[in-house]
Amino acid sequence: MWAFIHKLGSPKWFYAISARLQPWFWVAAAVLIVIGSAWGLAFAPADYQQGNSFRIIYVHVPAAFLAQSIFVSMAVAGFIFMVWKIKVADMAAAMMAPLGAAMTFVALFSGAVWGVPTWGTWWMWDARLTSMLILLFLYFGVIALRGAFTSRDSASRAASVLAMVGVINIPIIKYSVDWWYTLHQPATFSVTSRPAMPMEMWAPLLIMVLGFYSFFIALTLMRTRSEILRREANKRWVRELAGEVS
Amino acid sequence: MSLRLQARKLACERDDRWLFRDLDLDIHAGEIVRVEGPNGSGKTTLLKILSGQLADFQGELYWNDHPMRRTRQDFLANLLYLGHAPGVKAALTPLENLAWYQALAGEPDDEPARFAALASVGLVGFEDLPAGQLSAGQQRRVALARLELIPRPLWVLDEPFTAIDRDGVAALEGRLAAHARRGGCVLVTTHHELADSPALRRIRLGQGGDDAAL
Amino acid sequence: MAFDSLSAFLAMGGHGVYVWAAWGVTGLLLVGTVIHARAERRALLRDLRRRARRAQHHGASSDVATSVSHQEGHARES
Amino acid sequence: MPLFREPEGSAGVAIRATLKRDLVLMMRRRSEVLNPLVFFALVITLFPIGISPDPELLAAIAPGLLWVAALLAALLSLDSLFRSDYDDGSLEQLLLSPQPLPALALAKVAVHWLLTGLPLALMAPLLGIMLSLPAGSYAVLALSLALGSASLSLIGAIGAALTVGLSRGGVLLSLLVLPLYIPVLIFGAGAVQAAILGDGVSAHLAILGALLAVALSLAPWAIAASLRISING
Repeated sequence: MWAFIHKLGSPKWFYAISARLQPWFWVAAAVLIVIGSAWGLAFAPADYQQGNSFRIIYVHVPAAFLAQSIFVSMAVAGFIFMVWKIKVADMAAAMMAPLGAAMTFVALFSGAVWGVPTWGTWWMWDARLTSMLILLFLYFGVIALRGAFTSRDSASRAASVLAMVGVINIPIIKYSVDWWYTLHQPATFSVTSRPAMPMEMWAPLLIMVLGFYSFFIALTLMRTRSEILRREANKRWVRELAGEVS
Repeated sequence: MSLRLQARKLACERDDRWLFRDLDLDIHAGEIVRVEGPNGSGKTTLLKILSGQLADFQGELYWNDHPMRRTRQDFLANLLYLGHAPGVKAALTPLENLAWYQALAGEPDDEPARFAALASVGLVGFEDLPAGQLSAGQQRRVALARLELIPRPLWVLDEPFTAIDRDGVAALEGRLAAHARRGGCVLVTTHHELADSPALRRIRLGQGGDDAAL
Repeated sequence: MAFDSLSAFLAMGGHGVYVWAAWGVTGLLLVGTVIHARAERRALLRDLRRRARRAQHHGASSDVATSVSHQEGHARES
Repeated sequence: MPLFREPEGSAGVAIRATLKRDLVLMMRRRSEVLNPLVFFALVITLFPIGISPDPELLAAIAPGLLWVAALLAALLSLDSLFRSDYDDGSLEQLLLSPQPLPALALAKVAVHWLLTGLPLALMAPLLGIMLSLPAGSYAVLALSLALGSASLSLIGAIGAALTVGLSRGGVLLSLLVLPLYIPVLIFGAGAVQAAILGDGVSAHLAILGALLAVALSLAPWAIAASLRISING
């Protein structure tokens, strides 16, 4: 077990194994997203209340899921880096952050656009949107903190600590925002809390969620491989690799 | 109890450049070890690593033959570190500054000892002035008074002679030698040339500047 | 199929602007991140190749013996 | 002379000395204690000027205004929490003492709260009068601020510790810390709101207390780890 963890932590080994895994995740992401999109956009029945505007759910919910999961992944990677000094974990955390922020933005944007036909306004202080907005600021904080240090080791460790502090706070923030929302807007219709969805509606949603997760894994593998090359550019195996490629 | 600080295969990389590599050190009681090297050769970094402040390095540290990770508390209880910045609060008087250091070190509160320590660095009459009103050299002397006040076997001193006048330099040099004779040990960087003695050893850094991959 | 014609599909029952805006931005961001990741990887590999060529050039012009000892140094490191 | 030392269990002495030292330091730089209070009063003055002097409108937004302004005022003094110790080298001495660093950091945070959060809480009712805050909510305002600002000091100290080594840490500090302040703000302002409406406030105060308990049990370790990172440069 220990040997395995440390082997996984070796950038060279990770570089090799991720090269084999990566294509599968790209294929899975492409297939799932294409099927999910077609099903969600063209085949799923329209919602009896919202009509076709409800089809935004197929990008809004996967993006929102991913936005939260990426932050948790970042914190877990940071923890692994801090405890076992596995640098690949930190590289992955660094590469995830921009995608997480992008997904948070997608969730916010699609939520806001969805608001126009539903609430008749571009922005509503809806509990989910407000939590997403706060999450976006948390992402900005982690990215900015990492960029502010000159020493790479300090940057990595500071970003790890902040991600861990953030991940402890996310449930607290979510809970308090939900509470605040129910207090101020008791009976407003919430776009995503729908009790019973027929199978033709939730199946494409599930496929889209899986597709987004595959996309996240594939992209993170790819960018972590790039980051390995960047940070290990002076190592012998990377130089040899560069020689082979040329 | 003996006194031994060891480093094995110490290596430190900064900005894709090795400051030092494969550095083995063995520092014993009764020694004055002077770390030498040009500017930017990693003297301060080495002292920070050896005093347990920096974690970003490769290699192992041992304190009395135990890995540093496990004896850190014990190590810190035996260490007195003086960095580039004197660590003297400008708004506090020298006496108040020392009182905090005494408590921080776990020593009993002892005002006469603080007066005596300040007297030993030539600060009689300045005990109750805010340290901000003292000169740079005098502030440095307040920091040096800790050497007298807080009995610790291992001294790690980064440029302790900065801003000190000639008499002060001589007194400090004498203090270092006396500490080594008593069985303490001193790790020091300085541009000031220390007088040769059997206790004095030198570590030279900065032949490197090598490419990090080599 | 929930729509009768292509125009009905594009109109989305009058909500076309909103649906397509949300989907479009999402798609653009996904494609954009992939393009960025590919460009990043290509630039890095180009940079590495340049370094490798420079190192070869450097090694060829310098003393053979030192370059051999460098190689050994590498081997011990890894 | 026995030179070799066993670690001594005198953390209490060190904590007391650090408390005393920081209190003395702050009392000698009184302007640093007064600045957040003046800032608080100024911000509260701006709102009636910027919005409207209508007492009813002001009363409606007073709980949130007072809380937000107090939160920003507390944030203002956060950057200096470790900054001067970092600049003059006492921070590295603090880190090298054989005492538990989380406890020493907690002592510093306690002083920050005593001289920032607590005065702000005591001053808030005065400003409440200026905003025609309805009677019956003044005690809750002060109490919720006193309780909440302790959490703010603890959470903020993590950010201050992370940014103390950076030359331009101030703006970044607010970016890191403000999102984490939101739960405290929600329940703090909520408590005052509930008091105005005549609802029970004990639930709000209990949650503020719970937040403080969580912050107290986790933040000192995060602050200590962050200080160790910052001292590395």
